Amino acid sequence: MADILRTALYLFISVFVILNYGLLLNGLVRKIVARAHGRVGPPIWQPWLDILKTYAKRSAISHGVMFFLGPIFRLAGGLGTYLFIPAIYGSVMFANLSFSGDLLLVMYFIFFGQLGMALGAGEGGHPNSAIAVGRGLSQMTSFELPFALSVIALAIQYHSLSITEIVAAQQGGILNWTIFTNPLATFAGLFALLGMNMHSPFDIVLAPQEVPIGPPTEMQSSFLGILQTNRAIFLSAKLVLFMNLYLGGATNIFAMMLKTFMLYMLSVVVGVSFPRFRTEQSIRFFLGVPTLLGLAAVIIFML
Amino acid sequence: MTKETKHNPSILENNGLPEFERDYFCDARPEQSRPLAKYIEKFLNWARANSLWLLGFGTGCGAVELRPLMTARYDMYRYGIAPRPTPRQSSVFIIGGYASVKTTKRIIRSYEQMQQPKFVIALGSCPINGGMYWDSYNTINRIDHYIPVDVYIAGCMPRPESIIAGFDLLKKLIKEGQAEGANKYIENLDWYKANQKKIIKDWNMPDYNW
Amino acid sequence: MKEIIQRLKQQFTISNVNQQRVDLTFLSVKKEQAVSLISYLRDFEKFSHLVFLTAVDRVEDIQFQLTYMLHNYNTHQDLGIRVLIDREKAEMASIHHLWKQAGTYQRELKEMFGIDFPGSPRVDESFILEGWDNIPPMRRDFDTKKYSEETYFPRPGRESHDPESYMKSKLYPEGDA
Amino acid sequence: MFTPDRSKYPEIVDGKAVIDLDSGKYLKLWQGPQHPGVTGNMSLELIVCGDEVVDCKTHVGYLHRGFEKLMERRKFIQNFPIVCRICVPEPDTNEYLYAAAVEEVAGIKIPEQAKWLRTLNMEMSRLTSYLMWIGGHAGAFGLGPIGQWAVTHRDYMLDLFEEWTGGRVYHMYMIPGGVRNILPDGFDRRLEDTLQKIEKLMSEIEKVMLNNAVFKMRAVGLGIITKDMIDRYGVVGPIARAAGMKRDVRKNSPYLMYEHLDFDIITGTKSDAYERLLVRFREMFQSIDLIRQIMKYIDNSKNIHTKLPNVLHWKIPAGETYVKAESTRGEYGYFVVTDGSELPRRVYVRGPSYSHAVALLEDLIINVNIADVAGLMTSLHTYPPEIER
Repeated sequence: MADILRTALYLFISVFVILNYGLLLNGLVRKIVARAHGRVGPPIWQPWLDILKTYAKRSAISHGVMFFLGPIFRLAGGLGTYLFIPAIYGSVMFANLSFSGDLLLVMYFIFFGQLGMALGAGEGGHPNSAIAVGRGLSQMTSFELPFALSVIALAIQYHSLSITEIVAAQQGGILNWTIFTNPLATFAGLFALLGMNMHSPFDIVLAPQEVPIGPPTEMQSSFLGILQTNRAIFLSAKLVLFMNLYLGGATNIFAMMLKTFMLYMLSVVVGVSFPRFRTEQSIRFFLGVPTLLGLAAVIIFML
Repeated sequence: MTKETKHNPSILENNGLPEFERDYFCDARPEQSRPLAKYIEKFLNWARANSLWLLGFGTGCGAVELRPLMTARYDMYRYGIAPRPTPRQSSVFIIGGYASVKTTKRIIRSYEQMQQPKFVIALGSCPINGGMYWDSYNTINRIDHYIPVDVYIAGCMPRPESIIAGFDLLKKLIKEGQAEGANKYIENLDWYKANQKKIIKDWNMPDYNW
Repeated sequence: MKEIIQRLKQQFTISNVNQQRVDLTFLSVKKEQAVSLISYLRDFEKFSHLVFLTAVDRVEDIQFQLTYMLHNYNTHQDLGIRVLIDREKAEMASIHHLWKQAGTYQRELKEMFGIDFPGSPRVDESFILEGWDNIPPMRRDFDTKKYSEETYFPRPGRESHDPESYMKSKLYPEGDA
Repeated sequence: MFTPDRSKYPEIVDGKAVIDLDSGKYLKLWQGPQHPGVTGNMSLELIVCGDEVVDCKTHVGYLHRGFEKLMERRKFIQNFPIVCRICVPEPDTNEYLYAAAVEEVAGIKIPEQAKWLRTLNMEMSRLTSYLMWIGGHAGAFGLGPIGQWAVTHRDYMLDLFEEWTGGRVYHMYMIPGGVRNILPDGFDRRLEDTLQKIEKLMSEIEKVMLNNAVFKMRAVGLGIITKDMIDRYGVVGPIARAAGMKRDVRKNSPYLMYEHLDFDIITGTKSDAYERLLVRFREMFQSIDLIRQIMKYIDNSKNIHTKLPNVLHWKIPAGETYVKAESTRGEYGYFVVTDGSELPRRVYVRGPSYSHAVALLEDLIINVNIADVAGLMTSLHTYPPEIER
């Protein structure tokens, strides 16, 4: 019993930290993007205010049961992704619920939230959300391919499907990181990360000039608040996962912050400097070089 | 869009809608929302005042000064103001200058779709008294007869600095708890509706857009 | 330009030729001949660009004056063709088959002046106004100030003065301005 | 002759496509008026099949103020402050054309120096308007930073306008009979500084936008306007020039002082969205060059205004005229009819967007991906207030 309580407490702390870290990352990035625009940008605590404000709305309109469930599925997806990733290697508190086959479960959870959101957004009835959901799902399917190939290559390389073991195998010096031992798989994975983070040129789901912010068009008040919460958790969860897989994990919280921040900056820098792809261009992109890189990585380690 | 479960004795008639469409829309009257306990409400008002999302709807020529406001020269993001493309999520509606009848219809629809609390800033002299187009057959003279307005910013065009000053005033009003335009609208719904229906001749939308 | 007018005079009855500028000429033509004149100008005289089509309400003659402005890109000449039509039964042959954008102009004229162009695409759909139930607003007998005051709740306190007498009384109380 | 490829339709009856919305194959999508991807306040009623647009109707009129009616009940001089409100990003074209039309009917000659100042004003406003446009165009393809940079630099130009004319957005500078004031001291130096800033910005835009592979993937081949469409749809301005037509009012029928300036008509060949951007981009450089040329002729000691009769009861003899000028979107014109009274009989404003945004856009948009609708619209540089006025 005490074990369970302790685990629950640890999980709670872990989620709380990662939520705030996600929001901080968000605020930081807004500031950095603003500098690229030549602006000062919003204060760094703006994401907290935004989230508080959306929860504090006095009215909320629902369009049906699925509309309720959409954001909840999304949050479940985000939480699920995070809870099965060991955030900090060797830390009991941030080990979360990691177990031997967690990599597969995490990959499933990355998908899960999107699907839930698709149902919720569809119930909203706004045609733009429907279009954006279609775009999102097709793009996701396409970046899932290089990502899956990259993960398969990693699984072959490390003979494991446990994130903890993959991180453990990368310890002992910078040259043990996957980015140096298996650069092909790493680059395939990083391309997929660009797609997952949905910054330009892969921001076809939220594309404000095309389908004004897409799936959450009808979401308001606490529905949007849940989505914002999820965005912070899911973002950091993805970054932590990629850090674990490719950058050797982290042994303390500062290393984690540094590495995830660098990973996120990759998306941000690419996002600031490129316009948006069309849907089919994006799909074609993922099925091109990144997939070939992934395939090559798998084949090399098969041999 | 499904029906709300709440039932109110006075039901909106929705008689502008064709028969088969009435089912799609909620016909309950909107209700005023109550502020929470004093200190909680104060805290939330502080959050609301510092995170103003404005609806990206350039209704008139005032929208041209929102562009400099959003960009590096004046940078409204510094003050927690950000544009939002959908009325569902935004909390500030900027009436950008004159509103023609056709636009007024969209303004009303968008305004009603915004969630409470919601605030309105009217830019320029045209929404105040018609401004330059006071004798035009197609622009309304006073926007406060159709939707409640919290802050007016006079001028043609108001400079970005004065828009920022207007936002400051709005923030002050919100923090003091005086920006209750949404409740005022619901309280005087019949008066507003009568005014709106007087100018919008082909009323083919529900009486209140949930 | 003179030669073109000469050639036109052989085929059409044109009147009131007025050369406003070196590159701008106006002429009047009968309603029945207008469309064939415009087609001729477009196809044989290289007036290939329809600049605009608009109407002037000549309410005192109970007539509308339509003006078709054509432009020749080779000689850079503008040619305005005035057509007078009856105001009571305002109707004119459409030229949407010559230029695509003519349909838009005709839609606007139908709405703002009440001039009908049978056969023009979407001519009966409202173009600018929505749910307008008064007389077409651009007609001279429509009083926009009166309409605005009756409809749009003018804010009390606005005074309007005749600028001449007001300035005289304010600025030059004794002298003559 | 161009006819859009409507082969995706089930059937076409009398030139109109029969679209059964209940079949579930098509979706009706309203783009605007409250939509960030629409220029100004207008809306497109799109019918989409999958990701492609199969039919489109443009709806305008959200900004209709009835200018033409209002002008009929204002005196000639009273009209002068309202004409500039017709087009917000580029009000000076309206001011000039109204003043020029009134001057022509009234038979007033304006001093040469006033003409130079007007020319300077027109070129500066062209540059200002293009800066705003290039920001919007980049934004439509999701390239945010360009919008931020360009609009900021537009603001530097607005500062100059404010210093010169007293107005930031609406300058109300060119009154009938001349212009209102001379250039302030040191204006030429500050103008040159700003022009250099803008030139630097342009070289950055060239790197980030024009040479950007993803941008090229989107814009090349988008919305091709063939040569035979140009006359049929009444296409003017940079769009026509991008199709290789030498059509520029400044050169073809010179007004103001353009015949004394040295410039060429910039044309393109491919006539797609990218080519149109390129043409406008080169015209921005041309505009900077023209401003520098004009500054050589400015002499603040000369007379800038003709003496007018008392404008409050200024009766202008009966007549009619059409004057035109090249705006950033093409030929802009004013058709003024007077009847000998103190009020104009009819003022008609011919905005270039009129034909671009309705007839041309409705046909050009067929078979375009929904993602490209915003980019196509901005590439036509439509501006709604001059459509509905």
